[in-house]
Formats: sequence, C-alpha cells, structure tokens
Amino acid sequence: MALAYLLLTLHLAAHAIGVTAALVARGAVGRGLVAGSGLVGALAALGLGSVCLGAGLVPTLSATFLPLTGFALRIDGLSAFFLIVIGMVGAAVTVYGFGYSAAYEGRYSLRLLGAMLNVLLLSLSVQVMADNALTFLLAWEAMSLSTYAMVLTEHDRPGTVRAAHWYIAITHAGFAALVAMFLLLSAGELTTSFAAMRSAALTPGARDAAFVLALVGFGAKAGIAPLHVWLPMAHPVAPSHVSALMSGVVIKMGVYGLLRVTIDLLVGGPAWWGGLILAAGTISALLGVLYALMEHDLKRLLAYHSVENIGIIFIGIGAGLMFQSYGLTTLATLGVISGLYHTINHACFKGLLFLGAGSVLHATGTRNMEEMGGLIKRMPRTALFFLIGACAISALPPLNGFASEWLVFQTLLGGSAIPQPEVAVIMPIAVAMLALTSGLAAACFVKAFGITFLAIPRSREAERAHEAPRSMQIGMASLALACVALGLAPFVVVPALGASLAGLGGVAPSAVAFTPALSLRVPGTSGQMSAPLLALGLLLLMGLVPVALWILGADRRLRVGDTWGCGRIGQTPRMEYTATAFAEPLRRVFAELYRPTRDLSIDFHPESKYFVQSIEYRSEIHPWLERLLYDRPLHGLHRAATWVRRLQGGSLHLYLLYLTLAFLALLTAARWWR
Amino acid sequence: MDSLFSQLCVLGSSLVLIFGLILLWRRGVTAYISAFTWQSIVLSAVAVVVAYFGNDHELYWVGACLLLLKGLVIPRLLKRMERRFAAERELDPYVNTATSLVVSGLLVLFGYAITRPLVALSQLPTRAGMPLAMGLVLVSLFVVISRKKALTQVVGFLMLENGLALLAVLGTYGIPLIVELGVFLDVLMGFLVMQIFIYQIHETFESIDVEQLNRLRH
Amino acid sequence: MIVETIGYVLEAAQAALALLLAPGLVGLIRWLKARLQNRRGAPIWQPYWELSKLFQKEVVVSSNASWLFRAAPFVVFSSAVAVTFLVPILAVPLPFDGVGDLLVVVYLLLLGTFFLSLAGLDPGSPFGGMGASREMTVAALAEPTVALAIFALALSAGSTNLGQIVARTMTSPGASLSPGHLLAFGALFIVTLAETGRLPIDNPATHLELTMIHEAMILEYSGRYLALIEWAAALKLFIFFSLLGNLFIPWGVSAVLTPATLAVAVASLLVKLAVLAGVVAVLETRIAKLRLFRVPELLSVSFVLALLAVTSSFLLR
Amino acid sequence: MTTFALLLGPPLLGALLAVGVRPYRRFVGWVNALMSLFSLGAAVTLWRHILAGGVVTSGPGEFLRADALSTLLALCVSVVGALAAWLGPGMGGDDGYDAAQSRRFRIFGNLFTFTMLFAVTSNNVGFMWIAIEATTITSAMLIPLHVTKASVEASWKYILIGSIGIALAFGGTVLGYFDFVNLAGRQEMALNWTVLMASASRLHPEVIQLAFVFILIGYGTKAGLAPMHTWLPDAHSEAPAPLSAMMSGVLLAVALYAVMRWEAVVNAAVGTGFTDSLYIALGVLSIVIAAFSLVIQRNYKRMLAYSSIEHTGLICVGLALGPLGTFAAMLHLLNHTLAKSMMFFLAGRVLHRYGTTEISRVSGLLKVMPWTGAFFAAGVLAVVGLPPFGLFISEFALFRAGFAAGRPWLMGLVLALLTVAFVSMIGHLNRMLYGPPTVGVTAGERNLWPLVPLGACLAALVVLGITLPAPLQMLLRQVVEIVGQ
Repeated sequence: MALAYLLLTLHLAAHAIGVTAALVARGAVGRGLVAGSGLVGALAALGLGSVCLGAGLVPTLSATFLPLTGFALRIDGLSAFFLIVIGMVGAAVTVYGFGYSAAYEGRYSLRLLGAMLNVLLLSLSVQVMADNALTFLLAWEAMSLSTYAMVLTEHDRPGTVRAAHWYIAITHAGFAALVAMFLLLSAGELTTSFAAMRSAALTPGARDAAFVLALVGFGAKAGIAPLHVWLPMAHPVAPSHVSALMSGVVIKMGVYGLLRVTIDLLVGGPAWWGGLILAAGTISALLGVLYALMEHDLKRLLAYHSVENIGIIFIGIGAGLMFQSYGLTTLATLGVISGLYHTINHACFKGLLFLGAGSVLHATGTRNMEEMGGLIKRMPRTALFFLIGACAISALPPLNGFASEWLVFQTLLGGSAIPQPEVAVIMPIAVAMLALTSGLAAACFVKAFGITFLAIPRSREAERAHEAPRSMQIGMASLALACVALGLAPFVVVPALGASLAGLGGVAPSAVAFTPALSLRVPGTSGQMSAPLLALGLLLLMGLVPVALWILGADRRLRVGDTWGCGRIGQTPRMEYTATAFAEPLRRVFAELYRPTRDLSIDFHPESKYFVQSIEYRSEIHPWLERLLYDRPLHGLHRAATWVRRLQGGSLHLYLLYLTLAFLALLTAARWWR
Repeated sequence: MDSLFSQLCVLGSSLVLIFGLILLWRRGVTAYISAFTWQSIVLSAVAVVVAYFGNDHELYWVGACLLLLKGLVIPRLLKRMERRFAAERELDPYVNTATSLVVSGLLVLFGYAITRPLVALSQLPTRAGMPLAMGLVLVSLFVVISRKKALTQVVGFLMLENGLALLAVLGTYGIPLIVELGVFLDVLMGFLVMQIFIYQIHETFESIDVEQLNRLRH
Repeated sequence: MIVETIGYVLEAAQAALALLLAPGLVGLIRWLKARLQNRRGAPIWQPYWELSKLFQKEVVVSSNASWLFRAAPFVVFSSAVAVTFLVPILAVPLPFDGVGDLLVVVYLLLLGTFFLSLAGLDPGSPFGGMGASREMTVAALAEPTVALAIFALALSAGSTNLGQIVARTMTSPGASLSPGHLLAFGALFIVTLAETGRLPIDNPATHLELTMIHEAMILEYSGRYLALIEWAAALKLFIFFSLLGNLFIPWGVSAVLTPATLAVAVASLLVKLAVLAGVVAVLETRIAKLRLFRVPELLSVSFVLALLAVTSSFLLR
Repeated sequence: MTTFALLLGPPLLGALLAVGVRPYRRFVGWVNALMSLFSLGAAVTLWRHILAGGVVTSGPGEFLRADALSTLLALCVSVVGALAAWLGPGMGGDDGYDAAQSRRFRIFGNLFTFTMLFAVTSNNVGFMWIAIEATTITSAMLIPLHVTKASVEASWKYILIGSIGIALAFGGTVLGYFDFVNLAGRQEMALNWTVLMASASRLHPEVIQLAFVFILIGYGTKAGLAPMHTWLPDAHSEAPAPLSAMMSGVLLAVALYAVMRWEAVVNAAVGTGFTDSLYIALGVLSIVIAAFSLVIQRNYKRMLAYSSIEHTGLICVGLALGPLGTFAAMLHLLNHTLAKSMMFFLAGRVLHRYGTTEISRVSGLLKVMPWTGAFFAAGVLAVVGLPPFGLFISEFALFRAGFAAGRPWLMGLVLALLTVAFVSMIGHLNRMLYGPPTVGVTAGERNLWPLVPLGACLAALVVLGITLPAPLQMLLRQVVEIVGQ
C-alpha cells in the first residue's frame, strides 16, 4: 500500500514538475524536461495501476480543498486498468514527443504544448481515479481543454481552428450531458460521491435517463457514431504524438466512463441498454471503416479507424450488458473483458500507428497518401513498426488485435444463450457486421501501408524522406513491443482484466475462470485459442521453409530487374496504383452509402472521338449522414438566432414595448396567482 | 367630512388622469407641455387636500415641492427646449388617436382590475383614487411607447412619475418626507441629464426624432 | 503419453498429407474440367511438375520491391501450412485442437491474403495493385458469410473448436441434414469459390490481365517464390474442401486411433475431395466468370444463406 | 461609523477633488486610485466584522447597515471601483482620453461608485431606490465620453429605459410601504429594511406580490433581465472600458441586490413559490435570449454584454433554487464580477489597439498582443464556465442545487442553452485569436502594467476555481440565511 501511495505521489509530482518546466525552460532542455517528467509520471501511473491490480489494492485519497464536494480519489480495479493504459501510451508518447516537437521550435508555442501534455496526462489519471462527480468532471474538462489547446498548436494551418472548434463543441455538449447525468445519479446527495450513487434509490425513468445521458456524453468523447464527426477533423490536425494520445487514450475515457456508470454506479440495467450500446457500436464500427477506406489523408484514415475500433469495444461491452440483464453473468463478464481487452489493444496499436503516421509526416511534410510511396526503403524502422501496427489493427494473428477481436466474437457467439430468439438474433447480425468490419479494416490497411510505404515514391518529398530521430523510434518501438506482448499473452491479460472488474456490481468476475495454461479458453461458449503456440508455430514454419528449400536443393539465384509493364520500358510513379484506385471496387460496392458525386469531362481529339486529349475526373464523398444529423439542426439554430437577433432591432419604442408587456404579464400573473 | 375628502380626492385624481388622456388626442409639443403642467398643478392640489383633511403636515411640503418643481421649473425648461426645436413641433405618433384612446381605456380598466386588492385592503378615505393613479401609470407607459419625439417621451416619463406620486399620496399619505425630498432631487437631476442628452441628440443627429436612433442593433 | 505422441505424429502426417495432396487436387480439377470440355487435359500430377520446375528456376525481383516482397511467400506458405495442423483432416481429437479454432483458421488465411496483397503492391506494377485491391475486396466481403457460417456451426456444436464441431456432428449424424447445416454448407461453398479464386469469381486459368484477381497480384513473382505461392494456394483449396467435407459431413473421420479407422479416414477424405472437385469442375464448365462488380451480389447471396442458416438453427434449437 | 466613512468617503472625496481641480491634473487620478484602496480596505473590515458575528450599523435609526449581503456587494463594488480608479483615464500615458474627458470620468465615475456603495449599505429601501436611480444618472453621463452617434444613442436608450424601469421600482417601493402602513400605521422608520422584515410575515400577500412585480421589473431593468435588457448591449458596447467593467461587473449585481432585499420580504410574507416562479421565468428568458444572441455576434463588446445577460439570468435561476441555489448564485455573482470586469478592461485594450469592436476585423490577437490575447482567451474560457476558473464551480453548484431541488428539466434546458452560448463564444474567440494580424495594426505589447491588476483578478478566479476559502464560505452562508428563507 505504501508503494501505491508513493507511486501516486510520484505521478502527481512528476506531472506538476512537467507543467512548471514547460512554462519555464526553453529549447532542447525544456523539451527534455517535459518529456522526462512526462515519462516519469506516465511510468508511475503504469506502476501504480500494475501494483494495485496485481495486489488487489484499493487505495483512496481525499482532500477537502475542492469546494462543494471535496477532492476524492479511489483506485479500484477498473481505475487501475485504465491507469495502465494511460501509463503505457503516455510513456511512449512523451518520449516520442521529445523528438517530434523539435520541429516546432521557434514556430509554435512549445511552452503551451509541453504544459498541456502534462496537464492532459494528469487529468486522465485523476479522472479514472476520481471518486466523486465534481472531481471527475473537473478532470474531464481539464482533459478536454488541454487537448483542445494542443489541437490548436498548428493554428496557422487551414482547418485547424475549425477542427478544434468542432471538437470542443461536441465534447462540451457531451460534458453538459454528463453534468446532468451525474446530478441525476446523485439524487440530491450533495457530496456527489460515487459511493452514494451506487446506493441511491432511483426511479426506473431516472435510471434510463441517466443511462441515455451517459451514452451521449461518453459517446461524444469516445467518438461513437453519429457523434464521431470531430474525430476525423481534430485528430489529423493535432501534433502527431497528441493524436496518438487522443486516439489511444482520450477517447477511451468515454469507454471508462460508460463502464463506470453502467456496471458500477447503476449496477447494470435492462436489456435495451446493452442493445443500444451494441447497436451504436456496430454502426460505428462499420461506418468508421467504410469512411476510412475512402480517405487519402493518412491521419484522417487512422481517425476513422478509431471510430471503428471504439465501435468494436462498444460491441463487446454492449453484448456484456445484454447478457448481464438476462442473468448470464459469465458471458456478461466475458463481454466486458473483451471490450476492455480491445481498449488496451487499440490504445497500443492506434498509438503506434499515429506515431508512425507522425514520423511519415515529419519526414515528408504531407499527410496525403497519394504523394507517398517507397518509404519502406527510406525509413525502414518506421515502416516495420507501422506494419506491426497495421497487422494488429487488422486483427491478424498472433498480434493483439486478433486476441481481443477473437474474444469479442466468442462473446457474441454466446448470444445463443439468450432465451428470447427475437433478441438473440441480434447477435449473429452483430457477428456478421463485425466480420465485415474486420475484413474491410484489413483491406484498408493493405491500402494504407501499401500505398504509403511500398513501391516507388510519388513525390519529391517522399523521395527525400528520412528516418525518424532516435527518440521517436523508441516511442514507436515500445508500443510495437506492447502490441506483440499483448497479443502473445492473453492468458495473462484476461485474468488481469477479470481482476480489474472485481467489486463492480454489474458483473461477477468470479464466475469466469480462465485456464492459466498457454491457451485461452472461453467457458460457456467453449472456444480455444493459444496465441503463443500459434506464434511459435508460425515462426518455426517460417524458419523451416527456407531450410527445407535449401535441403531440397531449390535454386537460390536471384536477379533484380524491372517491373513488368506490358513491354513498356521505364516505370514511372504515375503508372502505380493509387489509394483512390485501390478503394474503387469497394466504393462501387457501397455506392449507396457513399453517394459519391462524379464529375467527368473528356476532351476529344478534334479529328476523331476515338482519341482522347485529356480526361478530368473528379469525385467526392460527402458524409450525407452527418449532413442530415448536423446541418439541419445547425441551420435551425441559426434561424432561431437570426430571429432572436431581430428582437434587438434598434427601436427604442419596441424596447419599451417589451418592458411594458413583461410588466403587464407579470402584473396579471401576480394578481391572479394562487 | 370624510365623504367630501374622498370626493375631492377622486375628483383630483380623475383630473390628473384626464390631463394624461388629453395628451393622446392633442398634437403638438406645446399642448403636451401645458397638459403636463396642469396635471402637476392638480397633483399638488391633491397633495394639499390630503394634507389638510388627513392632517399630515409633511404633505404640505410635498405639495409645495411638486408645484415648484413640476408645475414651474420643469415646464419652463421644457418650453425652452420646445422653442429651440421649433421646427419639429409636428407630431406623428405610431398609433392613431382613436386606437390610442381605446388602448388607454383598456389600460385604465386593467389598472382598476389590479388595484382591487389595494382598495379592498386600505381603510383610508383616499383609496378610491388609487385605481386612477395606476391607470395613469399605465397610460404614461403607453405614451412613452407610442410617441416618436424625444421630448414627448420625456413628458410621458414625467407623467409616469406623477402617477406614482399620486399613488403614494393617495395610498399612504406620502412616503416619509426625507425620502420624498431625495426622490425630488433625483427627478430633477434625471430630467436635467435627459435634457443634456436631448441637446446632444439634436447636435449629433440634427433632429430629436427617436426613430433615427437605430444604428445599434443585435 | 503414447497416445499424445501418436497424436503429434498424426498431426504431422496430416499436414504432410495435405501438402502432398494439395497440388494433386488442383490437377484433378483441371483434368476433370478438360474432360468435361472434351479435351484430354494435362495429367493430374502436372502441378507437381510445375512446382518442381519452378523451384529450379532463378528468381527475378523488381528493383522497386522491398524485403516485404521476398518475405511474403514465406508468410503465405507458412500460414497455410499452420492451418493444416489445426483442421481435422483425418482424425479427432488432435492435440493441436486447442491451439486454434475455426476463427483462428479464418484469420490465419487472412494473414496470408494480407501479405500477398501487400506484395502485390510492392513492385509498383499497376496489375499488382489491381489484383491486391480486388483480392482484398473479395476477401472482406466474404468475411461476414464465413463468420455467420461459423456461428451456425458453433450454435449446433456449442463450440468453435473444429475437433469439437466434428465430434458433435458425428455423434448425431442426422444433424448433417438439418436445414441449418445445409444452408451453411451452401454459404460456405460459395465462399470457398471466392476465397480460392475459382469461377465465377476469378478464373484461375486466365491470362488476360484486366480480368485477373489472384493472378494479377502475383504477376511479379517467379521461381521458388512463385512455387511457394502456388503451393499455398493449392493448400488453401485443399483446406476449404476438407473443411466443407469434414465439418458438415464428418463421416469417415477417425475418432479412435486405429490403423483401420485411419485407413477409412484417408479413403473417405479422398472420396470427399474427389466429389467436391467434380462439383467445382462441373460448375466451372457450366458457368462463366462474373463481372467484378457483380461479385458482391453473389457474396450477398451467400450471406443470406448463412443468415438463414443461423436463424433456422436458432428456431430449431 | 469610521468603517462606513472609509467605505463611502473616498469616492465622494475623489469626485469633489475632480470637481475642484480645473483643468484636470494627473494627480487627481492618482489620489483617487490610492483612495480607492481605502474603500477596499473598509469593505474587507466589514467582512471581518460580519465573520465575527455582527451586523454593522451606523447613523440615526440605523441609517447605514451592513450585513453579509451588503458586505458581499460592497466588496464587489470596491474591487471593481478600485480597478476602474487604477485603470481608468487620467493616470498619464497615452490612453486615448483628453483632460476634459478624464475629469468627467473622475467626477462621474466616482459618483457612480459612491451611489452603488451607498445603495448596498443603506438600510432604508427608499434611499436604496434613490441611490440606484442616481447610478443611472451618473453612469449615463459617462457613456458618451467620446461623443459619437452611437454613444449618444446608447446613452439615450439607457437613460430612458433605465429611468422608466427605476420609476416602476419606485412604484413597488410605494406599494410595499402601503402594505406596511396598512398593517402597522405610519412610522418614521417604516422604510427601513429591518423594520419591514420584522413584520414581513404579516403583510398582505396580494399587495406584496403586486409590489414585487413592480420591484422585479424595475430593478430587473437595471440588472439586465430579459425582456428589459435591451439597453444593456448598447450601453456596454458604447461605454468606455472602465465604465463597461463597472456596469457589467457590479451595477447588475447591485440591481439584483435590491431585488433580493425585497425578495426576502416577499418570501417572508407569501413563501418562496411566487418569487421562484418569477425568477425562473425571467431568468430562463434572459438565458435564452442571451444564448441565441451570442450565436451570430459580430461585436466582441456586445458579445461580453450578452454574456452578462446570460449570467444575470443564471444568477436569477439560482436564486429560485432554494438555499443551495442562493449560495451558488451568490458565488456566481462574485465570480462573474471578477471575470466580467476583467474582460471589459481587456476588451478596452483590444479596442484601443485595433480601433474596432468588430470581431471580423480583429485577427491574430495572440500575435499582436500576446499577453492581452492570452488573458482575453483565459477570460473567455472563465466566462463560459471552464475549469480551473471559479465560474465552473459556481455553475456546478447551481446545477447541483437545481437537481437537488427537483427541477431536472429546467436544469437540462439551462445546460443546453449554456452549451449554445459556450460554442458560440469559443468560436468568436478563435476568430479573434488566430489568423494573420490585421493589416495596419502594430504588433507588440505596450504598457504592460495594467495587466498586473487584471492578472490578480485572473488569479483570484483560479483560486476560486480550486478552492473556496473559509471566510468567503462563511460570508456566503450568512447571505443565504438573509435571503433564502
């Protein structure tokens, strides 16, 4: 316990020092101090989480300085798990940030960036440790505000300010929902402590309202469709290590909050809660990946994939809640665990991918994939790390993405246990959608990796690209390692996740027993998978095949030649397949959804229309759903605003009329008030 | 005795209200000013009557002050302004006379309705005049809304204050004198400041038509 | 202990059998097709000659390609071989049953496809890109069907473990003929055609670049790399056929390890493969290749079949 | 007595000094500024007396009286008064005002402060009315410090609407007195709030309700409650920065103070239901109008003005939510005073540099004036209720009170409206902060020392956002006891 408090103090102190250092020190020293204290703080968070989770400790801390309710922290299993997530990604990101932010020197405010990075890391951890609503909300807003400030770092680039505004708008709307939700939950209890909320007696209506508000509030942060619009705007324009942190950790706070509220504070609910989360997750997953496929901006593509993966996490959690409402505790726990597992996995591989994209951006100065290519030779390490990330996010065995998606599948396959067939039939549909999602994700990452890193450079910038500096490599390497380790050791991770759910009312972790052998076994639905053996087998085979070829005496000569071009000599980048072309078949398949606008103009040769002089083809995709859901209400708001503006029309007589009318109305009310 | 007192009060208050209503069908700033002057004189007379019958010596002072301030000083200043802006004597209200009178009638009725509890509560012989005072307050508000010139708005505002003063005299035989004196001071100061602004408006806009004051919007 | 050792030996034997038989299966289909088209056709063992020839040839690699291009054949081949250890070809239960279930099989195959597609993009050839794009499209669209078929099977067997599915189906032979199973079989059969690049989705015999999928992707490969890829493709076909054969019609699969049952198992496997090869050959003779953009329609047919399979399994539970 | 003399004396003396010294000299401003600190000190002394458990009274018949509520307001007024004295015109340097303007500011600005301080310390509701009426006159004199068409228009609208409103408040005072006289007969001290309160529970409900309508409409006009708020955006946007700061920061609060004094009487007579409903009606209407007016706003001073209306509405809603709500509302009032007065001073600096109040013509503020820009940004974030600033805490307290009082729908509506305001204001802020600096505007911060007191305001806001000092908490508790019966 003493160690836990020590680590907690270290964590808080390190970030506080980081903020101060950022504001005071300048240059490489400043960056080093920021990165160093950030790293120490993040590692302390990691250690704190591991210690608490490992030893089953529940440290608490409270202070009265915060007005109204006091400041209260409590680290239970769920908090500890999220501390680990924060620490892992946070450590990698701070190290990476040291090298990445060097390019900002003299151009943008490094002070603000460094300070806000530390504030963000601190607010994240305080948030998951918070034990009353005000502490939570304070940390939540600090998180939003610090990310907002960091998104604005490159404020002079087009689109940045707008993206940041969208971000803060949606996140603040979510915040409003959360305020209402927590206050509903506390049911007049003034300390707004979580302990009181657990035992509060609420009407079913209030519980439902709180749940919906939580889904909106946390969903807005998590980026669940249709509240996801800020993600593809804000993630690309933020500095890449911040994007990694946002996508890896910040949006996960939505997951944390939703879990905290649904399975802990509300102690589970009716089946439709889970169903709603499941549906939202499914739609997000599919929409996210479909829009990602059409993206040529590497970071936007990754941002859409965050929507997809949050969807997958929600699928697991939603299924878990549904099972819980039917009393199927084992499956319920499994569902939540699968969601949590995917949470930490996504934190690692998405963090890694954003860092990789950052290195590419750092080297080429562009996010447009159509201008890249051939980077695997120019930045081999970054390419390798990105490939690991791409494999992981495509759920390829034996990496971590596969392990968690496998668990999600197993959860859903358990859906047959639901007694009502008309409800149970949701599960196979979710299975199909999830499978489609993961297939499309694989296709998308073939595109992302293939077009970006393989073949020949499509622009001079890509040709001149260089490997990222050492600190950035270390940042990426650590996350890549985490991806591999989490993939190979589900038999360690899953029991730990089970432990993290100990003491939460909505699920019963004791009901789940995972064999400590090398295989991951799912009780109830009975599926088996052994990631380490699988990896070992694949490695063995890959090693044995060349040996066998050598023994069998296969030819070993190798000649380097030109790519075959139907007899045409001299290949140029213009002959390569582009990202747009790669995604074209899928665009046709899902044309109903994309509703692309096409604009084709052909100039024929004046002599004969069988000879074409030039073809101009333009095609754009506008997410019509967002238009439908945002443009109309915004338009309505604008009209209302215009109408209200007219009240202040400049005429003094009109103003006096308002006064008189209000006077008469209130007189009437007062005279006949009962 | 009491009946004479209350009849005098009702008569006085009715006159005060009628001078207010006269405004609505008269055109021209001069008529406005004289209506206001006469109204103020009647008001001070009411105060004196109440002082006499109610045996409240403070009210003599109030009556005197009213006469001095609203019956003499302010009308003089108003007339001076009126002469200064002689070119703008024509009035052109937002609402025509017939409608104005109908609306005012309704407002007076409304005044009656809302002062019912006051009349019911009060034991004073002066209570019957209170609805008329309230009617005057509402009618003055209407005048301020519906008249375009800054000068007429000031007159409307002053009538509003007359209405409130009448209410105080009739309802409570006047508020404590020391407060009343402060109120008079405020009225005078407020009027002077308004006068300054009217001159400023005339300087900057070359007219005292309030309709022009519409550049500040939204 | 001895039983376990026998199990491991059997696993190895199974894998070896798959490796050996796979090219022959391709040869068989080609031969049957030729016969059906009134041609003499190459002998069944022609693919073996082709492979051995390719292994003797020099490799030419594009100057644009990276290490990934050279690593991909090994990944593809290894993942296919790894799958043969997991699929019950002759007997159940086998020791590696717990290493991976049906989902693992599907994703291991996806791993191969993923790297092959990347390798297609690597040399920078437009054909490679085209092939990769189409391959991934088809693979992605086939995914939901596969998942649902797995769901249907898991529903009746209560497990996604292949050994358990086979064992459960064997204990109730009537289950093979339940509507759920039949529909799932149909769905998976269409997926098999898509995943293994058969008509009407892809034409394995074509050499017209614009219509190719698989062939376009591996256009830049030669020598031993090409041999590995071809072999892996054959293995994939073999795996899908044995899945179709053994999961849905587990007759003949050995549940007790005696030489006699194993012999029966080998024989029944050969029969099943031959029947499926015949069906594919007939199909490929009778129908033409679909336009690429009509492929999704076919896949959606399979999806509907799979969905019906699941729902009927639910209702008839 | 000395405390009151120290509180009320300095502004009065400052005004007299400015009247006497002609033409204006710089020392007048400095003396004035230094003396403003005495006021501040006196307010703090009052605070200490209050905490010691006493109510400070003075003069014949308890003419002046300071309880917790008065002290809170006196503190606010003297803080903003001191800010205005230090940062106002006539302290030397190029501040854009000539000697005559400086003199006028020093005369009427000090009188304005005096009248506000007198309003909150007068025990007699009649004198309270007189003082508040006088605030209209003194502040109206300052709006057209630079005579332009716009400023003349704004001051005319302000004085007319304000005077009519305040006249109605006089009507309310008369009606309240009427009610009292009918109950207890004519008394010399009948208009003393303490006397009124003593017999408030026996007042006639219907009459006191009517009186409260007069009061609410009347003083509400000065407080900027919709729909009587119309003068406010005009006056605030056209007034010179120190005056805007005083009006937005404390004049609204003083007007609300007057309403609260009467509210206490009415609540004692008829219970809280009646006042609560009126507060909610006007408060919500204010928030609605302010929030939607912020959506399309092209003028940053008007933006701040509408934000003041929004916050006044919020305070009103808070007053309707029982003791907890009153506590939150009073804390919010204090926070708003600090934040908004700071914002108007900053807006004045921006205006001085850019020469325009149009948002679209202010660009690259962070580059042009790095410190002012950063303060401005922090101020807007504070005003929209983000941590670590005090308004976050007070708004949360307000919502907590609302939910505890069983009004979730009302709170939901208010939350939604605040979100609209938030999004709009952040958007306007971004348009000002970033982008290329406006052509023709020189970059670089000049004359940094005025930022020191403003920085102190910001620091105070941060402190209030993280903690609530015990003395303040006790003061607010006592205020709640006075108002929230």
